[in-house]
Amino acid sequence: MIEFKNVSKTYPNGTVALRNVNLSIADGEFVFIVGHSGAGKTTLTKLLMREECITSGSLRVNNYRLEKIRRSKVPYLRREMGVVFQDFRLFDNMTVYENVAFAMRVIGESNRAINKRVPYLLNLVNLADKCDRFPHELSGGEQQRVAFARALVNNPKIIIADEPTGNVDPQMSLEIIDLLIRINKLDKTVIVVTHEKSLVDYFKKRVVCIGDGCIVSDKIGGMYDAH
Amino acid sequence: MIEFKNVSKTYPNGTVALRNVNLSIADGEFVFIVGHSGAGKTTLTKLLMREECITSGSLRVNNYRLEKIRRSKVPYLRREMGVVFQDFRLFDNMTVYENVAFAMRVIGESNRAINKRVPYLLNLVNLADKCDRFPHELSGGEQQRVAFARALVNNPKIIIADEPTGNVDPQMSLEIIDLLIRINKLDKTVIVVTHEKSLVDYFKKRVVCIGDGCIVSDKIGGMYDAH
Amino acid sequence: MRISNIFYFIKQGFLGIIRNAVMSSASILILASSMLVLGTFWTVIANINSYMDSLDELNVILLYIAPETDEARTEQIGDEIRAMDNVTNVTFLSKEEAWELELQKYDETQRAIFEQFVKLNPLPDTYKIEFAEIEKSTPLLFQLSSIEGIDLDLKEQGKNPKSVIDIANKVESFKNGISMICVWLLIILLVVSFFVIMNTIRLTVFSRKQEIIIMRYVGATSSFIVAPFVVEGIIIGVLSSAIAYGLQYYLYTYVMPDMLGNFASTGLLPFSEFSRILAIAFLTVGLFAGIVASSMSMRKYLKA
Amino acid sequence: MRISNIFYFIKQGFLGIIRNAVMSSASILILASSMLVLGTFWTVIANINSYMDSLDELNVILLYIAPETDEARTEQIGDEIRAMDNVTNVTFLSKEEAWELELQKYDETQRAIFEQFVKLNPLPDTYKIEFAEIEKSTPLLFQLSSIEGIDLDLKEQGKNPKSVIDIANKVESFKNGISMICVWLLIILLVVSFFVIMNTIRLTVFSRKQEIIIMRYVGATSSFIVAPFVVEGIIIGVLSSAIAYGLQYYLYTYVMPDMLGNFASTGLLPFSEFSRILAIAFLTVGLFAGIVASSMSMRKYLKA
Ligand SMILES: Nc1ncnc2c1ncn2[C@@H]1O[C@H](COP(=O)(O)OP(=O)(O)OP(=O)(O)O)[C@@H](O)[C@H]1O
Ligand SMILES: Nc1ncnc2c1ncn2[C@@H]1O[C@H](COP(=O)(O)OP(=O)(O)OP(=O)(O)O)[C@@H](O)[C@H]1O
Ligand SMILES: [Mg+2]
Ligand SMILES: [Mg+2]
Repeated sequence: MIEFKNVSKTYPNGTVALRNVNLSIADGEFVFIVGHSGAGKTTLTKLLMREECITSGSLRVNNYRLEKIRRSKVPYLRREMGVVFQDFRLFDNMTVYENVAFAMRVIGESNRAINKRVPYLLNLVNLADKCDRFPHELSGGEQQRVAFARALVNNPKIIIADEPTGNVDPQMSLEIIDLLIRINKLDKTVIVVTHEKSLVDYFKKRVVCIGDGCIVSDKIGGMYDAH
Repeated sequence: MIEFKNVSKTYPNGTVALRNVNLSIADGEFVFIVGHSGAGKTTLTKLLMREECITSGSLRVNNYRLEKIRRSKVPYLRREMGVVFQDFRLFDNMTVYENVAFAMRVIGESNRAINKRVPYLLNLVNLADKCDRFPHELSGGEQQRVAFARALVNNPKIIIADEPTGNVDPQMSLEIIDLLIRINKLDKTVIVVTHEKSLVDYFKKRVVCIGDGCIVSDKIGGMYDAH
Repeated sequence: MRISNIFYFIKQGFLGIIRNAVMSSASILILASSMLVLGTFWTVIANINSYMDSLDELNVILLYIAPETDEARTEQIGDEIRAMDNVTNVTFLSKEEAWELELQKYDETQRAIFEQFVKLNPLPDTYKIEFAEIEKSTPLLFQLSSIEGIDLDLKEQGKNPKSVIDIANKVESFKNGISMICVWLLIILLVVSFFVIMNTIRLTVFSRKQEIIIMRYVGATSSFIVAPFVVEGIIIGVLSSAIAYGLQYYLYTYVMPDMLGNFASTGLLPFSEFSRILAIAFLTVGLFAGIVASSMSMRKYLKA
Repeated sequence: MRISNIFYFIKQGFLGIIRNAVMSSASILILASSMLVLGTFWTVIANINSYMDSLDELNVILLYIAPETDEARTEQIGDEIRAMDNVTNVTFLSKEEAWELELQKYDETQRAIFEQFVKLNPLPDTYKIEFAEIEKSTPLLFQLSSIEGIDLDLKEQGKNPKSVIDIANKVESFKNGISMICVWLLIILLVVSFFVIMNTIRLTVFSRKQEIIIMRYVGATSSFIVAPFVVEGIIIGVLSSAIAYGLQYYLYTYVMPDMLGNFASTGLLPFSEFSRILAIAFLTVGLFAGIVASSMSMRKYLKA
């Protein structure tokens, strides 16, 4: 359950990235977020994981009210969601395997559970043979897939993917979104920020379009440039 | 004039990223390079700018023979080309304006020339109003466009763009490729690495497809998955 | 906190050191250097102090009894002296004992030459007076001069204790000055070292702030983030102390004696005198720096 | 190299400092601390040395002429002494002059008391003998004892120069030891400081290696990349020296006298004695560290 009520976000330098956003996403929904470059899509995801604080309005994620969450609670909020960052944010000094394992380690999983689940996910994103590499030894698409595996590893209730297909080939893109749709069927909320018109058009899911910080359209089974 | 002759590249960890690549690109050509994730596309561009050395074979770029270029000559080789990196590689501690200006500064341009040309390019990529921002204050697509402006600023003979549209919306993608085509008409060589099927299909240029380190197809007016 | 986590933290700490080799080794070397300077200082001060103690025989005046003084009066003089302020010990030396004591100051050959010139025992009965505070020696000297029955022919007697005291006074004030300087230099060094160490570790943490911030983004609690850094801090601290200790031992045992040349021939204190205190001090500095400094300098990145 | 480039480098150097505020200020502070320690050391050593020089009056023996010796013989004795090895200066003091000299050692009140006990001038004619090397004082002493016509009643005379020399010997060896220790500590400190500084600057450069590598990728030549760092190095060097100098002045003028208490009352050297040498030394260290260290530690990133 995600609920934006009149949310605005102004960055310290004065940029208004979001203004008066009202948006509610039910548990188990699948939502594409589209919009031109600089529209505020990434900002929206940053607010959800409280990387940035909202400037006004109120924002609820599951049972957390983000306008007044205590700092010590933030890690637990973040554990409810798996995020694929637009800039990947991998640990440069950990191998692929460790990058993924770390997310499990953080929530206190046992070594046994980690050793079982991490290889499974690396397999899923086709990186099993590269598990001992460091991020700088990977291609762009491979790094993105590591980020993807890390986001999924803890089986979070909400999955947020910021351009998860920006650096992979069309075939892989389809597979990744397909995977997300399968995950969505397990009653997880999935939010995908993307520019790939073809994907959005193809899957006919709910599409929220942001333009200059405002929601300009919100349609189920929408098309990329339906507005 | 770019000429790969039997070029192979093996990374120190043993990964063979390219094997026996033969490819020649004439001055003024426009080439799309496509291929699955991890195929070796970025490696190819890294060899061109000698970020990595070739393991065997011979590689010529204009008048430089890259298998035996002296280290002190490398900067001059790099000035012959403008590169948009897949991971942007902006200076974190310089503003947008300075990031672009720096590339001119490096080749010894005067302040006057810099003050004239940089705003022109920032305008071209629609970032004139954000010229005083630092990279971390930009959206992903905006950062990519800064990298794009920096690659073009010195009016290089060869332009290499690794996923220049990976983080921008379809409209902006079209515009960027359009711009590259216009630049190509001024007799510049343009090499674009991309995953965007629709773009490749639309522009009907030469398409080189790499698969697992080998060139698997090379067709003029090709389509993304023509092989 | 689970057992598996603890093992993980330890492993992570070691990995952190290895993977950030440049930063870690710089920190270790800077830490060890600082300790080494402190340690060298410490040993030098200890040696100076011990040497100074050997100068203590300056606090002695020899008082000669006039030949015509009888035994009763001589004893009475002893009591008078004992009653004086600042006097700690008074010993009576017969003519013979005094001469013996005097001769003992010379080595064999010197003594032979000396005795050749001085055929007869030229010394009278003597009181050897030890006193506590050199600062108050001048009043004592005049009090002594006023005693009746001592060799009143003060021309040399007066000269003798006076000049000794003169020098003793100088040495004493010099000794105090040196100790004071040493202690203060040690304090300054300590402060500066801590400062350098804190800054070094701050740099180390700073160079990894990206890592710390990403940890927060994947839902790590603060304590989870800090733990491996603390382990790293402990490792760095222990390694630096070990290096510093080893170098200190080498320096003190093999290098210092050569450096000091002449002075050292009077004998440096054995290293074992310092081994325990240095080990404890180095470990304390190392662990404090490693743990406290690293967790303190992380704090600001934990806010993200 | 164009003029516009030079301005650009200078501007870039300043911007670099401001934008990497954490690293720059850490470097500056560490540099300044190291200099401060060196400076403090330097001033302390200089003071100790100057103080030691005031102990030099130990190199003096007073030789009393026997009352029965006539003037001709007295003069002859003077010549004999002058001819001796190690003797640098011989002054004849008449009974009266010797007494005057003796009395001068006491202050007004002491003198009054002293004169009360010693009614007559008790001193004979005297030779004041200054000599160079305290190490060779014992042979000299015995040579002197063998002269005919001196107050052969050696009982006190012998005692007197001997004991002075005894102490003087000690003080001299102590003085040499201290100087030696100081010089070596200074050298160790210098080495350690350079080491710390190099490492700090290496860390600074390391934290910006990404920036350096990207510069290479956009076609910058090595000298173009190094120039702004050199400017930064110069700025860091100059700032640290200025800070160190200011602190040193404050420390020396206001803090040290309090710290040293008693010892300082004998008078510290004025700060102006050091001002020039310290300024030069600090600037040298600062510039060397800033320029050489930063360009050296960059070298390896210039290979990309
Ligand atoms: N840290 C920041 N400080 C200031 N302004 C920022 C910051 N981050 C983003 N912005 C600005 O806020 C606006 C929205 O940014 P956001 O990253 O949300 O865009 P986006 O929709 O994700 O774009 P893209 O598709 O290019 O990634 C942009 O104009 C951007 O310049
Ligand atoms: N520095 C490196 N060290 C070792 N292996 C590397 C390194 N860089 C790339 N590789 C490997 O070389 C292969 C080719 O990588 P490259 O980056 O050229 O792929 P790419 O075609 O650009 O893929 P993408 O579309 O995902 O960016 C990949 O398997 C990658 O894992
Ligand atoms: Mg974005
Ligand atoms: Mg690539």
